[in-house]
Amino acid sequence: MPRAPELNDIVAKYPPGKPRALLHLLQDIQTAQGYLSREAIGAAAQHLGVTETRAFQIATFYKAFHLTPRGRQTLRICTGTSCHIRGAMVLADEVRKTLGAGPGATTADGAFSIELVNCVGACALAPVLLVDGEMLGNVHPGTVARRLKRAGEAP
Amino acid sequence: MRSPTPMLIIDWRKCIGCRTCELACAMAKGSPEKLGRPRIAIHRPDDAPIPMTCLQCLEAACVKICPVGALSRHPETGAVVLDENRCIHCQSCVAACPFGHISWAEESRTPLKCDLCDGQPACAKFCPTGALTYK
Amino acid sequence: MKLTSVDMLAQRRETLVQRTAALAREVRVCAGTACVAAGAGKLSDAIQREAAAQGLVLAVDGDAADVEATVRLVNTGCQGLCQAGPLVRVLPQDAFYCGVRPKQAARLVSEALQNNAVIADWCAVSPQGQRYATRAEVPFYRHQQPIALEGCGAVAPESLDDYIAHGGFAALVRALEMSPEDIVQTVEDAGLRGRGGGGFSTGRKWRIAASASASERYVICNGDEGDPGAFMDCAIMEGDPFRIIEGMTIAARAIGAQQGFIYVRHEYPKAVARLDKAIVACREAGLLGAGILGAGFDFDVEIARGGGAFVCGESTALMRSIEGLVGEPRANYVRSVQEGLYGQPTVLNNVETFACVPAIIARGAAWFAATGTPGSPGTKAFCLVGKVAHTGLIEVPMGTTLRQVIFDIGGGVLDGRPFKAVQTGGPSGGCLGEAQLDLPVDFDALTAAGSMMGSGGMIVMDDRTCMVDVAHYYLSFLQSESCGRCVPCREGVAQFCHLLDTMRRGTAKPGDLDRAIRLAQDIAQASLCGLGKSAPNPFLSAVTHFRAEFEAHINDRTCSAGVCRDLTVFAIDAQNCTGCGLCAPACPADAIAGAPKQVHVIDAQKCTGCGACRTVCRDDAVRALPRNLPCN
Amino acid sequence: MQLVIDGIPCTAESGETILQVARRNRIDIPTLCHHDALEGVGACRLCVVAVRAHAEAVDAQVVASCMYAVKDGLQVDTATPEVRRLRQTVLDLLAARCPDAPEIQALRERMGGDAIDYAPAVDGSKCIMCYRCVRACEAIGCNAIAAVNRGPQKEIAPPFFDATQRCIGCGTCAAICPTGHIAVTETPQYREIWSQRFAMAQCAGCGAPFMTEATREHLAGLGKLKPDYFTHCAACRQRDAAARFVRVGT
Repeated sequence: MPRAPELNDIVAKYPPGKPRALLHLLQDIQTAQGYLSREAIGAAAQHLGVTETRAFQIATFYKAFHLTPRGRQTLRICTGTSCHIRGAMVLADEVRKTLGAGPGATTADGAFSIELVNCVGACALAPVLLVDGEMLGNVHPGTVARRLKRAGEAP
Repeated sequence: MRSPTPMLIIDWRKCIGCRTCELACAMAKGSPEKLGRPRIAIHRPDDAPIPMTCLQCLEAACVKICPVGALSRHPETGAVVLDENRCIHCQSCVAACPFGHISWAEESRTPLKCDLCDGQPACAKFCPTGALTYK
Repeated sequence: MKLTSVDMLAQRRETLVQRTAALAREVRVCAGTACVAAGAGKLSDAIQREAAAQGLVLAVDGDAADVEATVRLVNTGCQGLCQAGPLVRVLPQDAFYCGVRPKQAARLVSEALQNNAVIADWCAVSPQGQRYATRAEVPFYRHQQPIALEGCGAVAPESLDDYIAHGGFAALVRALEMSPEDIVQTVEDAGLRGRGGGGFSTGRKWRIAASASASERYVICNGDEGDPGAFMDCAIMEGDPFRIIEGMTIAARAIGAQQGFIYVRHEYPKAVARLDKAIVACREAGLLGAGILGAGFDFDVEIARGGGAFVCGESTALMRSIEGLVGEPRANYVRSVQEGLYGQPTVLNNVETFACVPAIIARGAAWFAATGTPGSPGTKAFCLVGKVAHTGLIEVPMGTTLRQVIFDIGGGVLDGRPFKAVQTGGPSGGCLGEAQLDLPVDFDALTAAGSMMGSGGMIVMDDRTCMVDVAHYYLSFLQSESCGRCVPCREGVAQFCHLLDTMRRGTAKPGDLDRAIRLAQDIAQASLCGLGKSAPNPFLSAVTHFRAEFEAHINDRTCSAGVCRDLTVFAIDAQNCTGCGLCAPACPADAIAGAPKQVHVIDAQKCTGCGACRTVCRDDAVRALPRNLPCN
Repeated sequence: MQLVIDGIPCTAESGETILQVARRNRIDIPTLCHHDALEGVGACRLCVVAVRAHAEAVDAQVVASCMYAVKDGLQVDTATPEVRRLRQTVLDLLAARCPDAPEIQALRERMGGDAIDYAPAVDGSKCIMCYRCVRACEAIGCNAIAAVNRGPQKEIAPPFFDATQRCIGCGTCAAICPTGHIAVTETPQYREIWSQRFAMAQCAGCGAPFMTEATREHLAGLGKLKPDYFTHCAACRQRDAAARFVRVGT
């Protein structure tokens, strides 16, 4: 299992017994592993000297964290106000139709995890989709499939 | 060291096992309609009756263990009393008393202990033989 | 190189300015979020390749050291007109080009950079066909006045040298010469009000923190820009990070703090990276850490990353989050400026507020107060977005009217549709209608009108925006962002959302509007924190200005904007339809039939009312009709 | 310092809350999340009152009396029409969330106001999110449960919604819950709480179960007590003590 040493490496970057670092450490773990496993939350809590109860509470309070494994790519549908009034929810429907999975779900083939996110700060390009951080602006329902296909092919 | 406040003194040799103290306590801790649960009990080890109730220990284990400071010593009576509004019902005090003097009332989820009836203990008042005195 | 004295900083600046002056031209490629999405990164690479191919030596970003270089290329932060990216600005001519593609790099290099020419056919054009030879002429920029955004779009965000060359840290030098009391007084005299929402006097806040007795004090920069539809702070953090550090350091000097935190939301990874680099660079240069610029003054800054919780923009929740706790607010009966982070006096201002500070210290209180209105001096940055022709990041003097912002700068409503409303202040603010268009942007004027300044989102809405839907949108946002601690916000907002949803679905009952208004008032009164207290604002303001629309949803079960799906079916206007065929593939319900060049038809039975067809139609041929729900 | 609550002049110490002062003066303010022993959270908002800075002040502010520290000269009204309405709304909202919690329905009837029936929760639990259990668990030193998730999805749970070593099965959370939301199953052999099963310690004297094994270990671990306290139930300990008493006395 390559995961275990990796987890230890991330945890070891933080000085032990410093509870303030919990949010940062969990973010680093998620960046490396894509989600927070029970084992990872436990390791983070133990290292920083906080209870598992609090670590789990933090992991469920902040939306940045995922507690289940993610798809290979993350498709984010921005639901900022600008995107909303320019049709973000229509896009969400179109994504569901195209990929067979809607917000909060991962496609059956594990290619995409789909999420709705609060404003990503690209309001001028609304509505916006993000595929693994690559921003697709001014997406209209007719082109969702094509643009997702192209983004999916990107290395 | 002599306590500055009166104490409930048990002279078990004078106890005849009539259980008046239990009834008096139940009445004092209950209402006219319903008896309360007594904080005193007559035990009969070796057949001799002996009234058992809280000794109001100076170094009380119950006070020490209470996580929220709900048990404290009454400044006037010297009794260890429970602030029911502060009690979180954890039963630590029930566990802590080495003499088993705190019992647990499941129905009200509260620990039961003698509070010396605010300085007028009913048990002593009604004890017919002087086995229980308050002085 | 460590700058151990004020003189060393001055010498450094002198050297840098001389080197920059030796360069003939500067080309600024916008590397803001929107421009990058539009291909600005590829454009910048292409310019560098082309320059190399054409034998032009470029100095890139902060790297001004190459003495051979004659032209400088800067990948800047957001330049503002996001919708038209990638944006390119060439100095000293101040030529301004929109939508420049990588394949145009060769011409840019050969004509604009080698030959000093303005490429006329790339210049922005007015609707009347007039070419704007310089950026200053472009209406979008003409009415603006940048203070907080001064460096954003101008400096190289990752170069401390470039920031210094642009006059960076001159304000800090001034501040080191001043007494802390003088700094506080200057900020107070400038009349700077917090740009994050409430508009509390920054100087007064600093004064309270400075006068509170404590061993430690903190300075926090709130970069948790949670308002959906706002990205001003993001732009500043990405585009001019050193300015924030300078502003915070001045605040620290004023109140006697040794430690600062910048709280940045996790949706802004680039801002985190930029700030991180900037902090490291400042430490290395002796501009952060022990003995800043050789003066007996220590201050350091740490980044705290948010975890995706809007409520963490609330000051007490933000502080808990920095402490590594769940970001739940506490009742605000104790002021966090007195008992804030770790129970110590804490000054918390947002990004834009700190970005104004260096300018105020460098140029004086009177200079700042001369702009804007008496009650709200200075300028305000806004994100002008939504259904507006020119979307982007702007900064205008306080007192500019909404009409000027939307029509003069924004170029009016998108596609020439009728203006309906403008939303300011995000989920805590409100919607204003046509009648409020001449309202000046000013903290007090907006509050009096039932909205608020907020952090600066400005969302323009046209006749195809439904106010019930917008109110529901904000309330459902707040529902999912409520921390869940207190009953009125957790349960009340959810019920409120449900009531608005029934209006959208045509199942609301008469009297529901009054119920919703009462609930709104109760939530505002009884909630624990500012988030809950302001949660009903978007609804209450919408009801004030668009009551008839709510009533139409409840009583007639119609949505005139054609947004509420359960109340709407779409039909094609045969007069306008050109049979272009765009709508049919866009329909998620496969409800549209029609041959090419023939009038298309929507099957009303299949139509889900989503409006995708109307969104894509270029000929204004799709009409929203009431669905005529059966009586319930 | 002096303040006035419902026209009654009251004396208070700095740092006291309005609620403390009011209750000491026998002025009733209803509460749900408040508990005298636990740190205030201001969650239920049932205890709201209207305050004015001084007798002449016109503007009243609504505050949670359980959190608001008294100030000299403060004028408090605990039952203005507005305050009553806000309390009614709080109870209406909780009643919709917890249709099966009789305590809430009873309180709501007691208020006797103009009640509104909001849409009932689909999967209504009896939990009103008062955090009493969480705070009590913290006071005991276990920290086995916390509020997880956020917003309307917030609920009280042990980490990972699963069995945890931190829980000792003491049952305090269930005992302190005002609505009886936390389910406890008791048998002579075990106690089940938060879907976790705990073996009961049997009294060495009478054989009756008297606390969970884990609670026994926890209390011993606190180091405040001798381990041999924990072999017998309270009744048996008292009986044994009586026997010792007799022997010492004779």
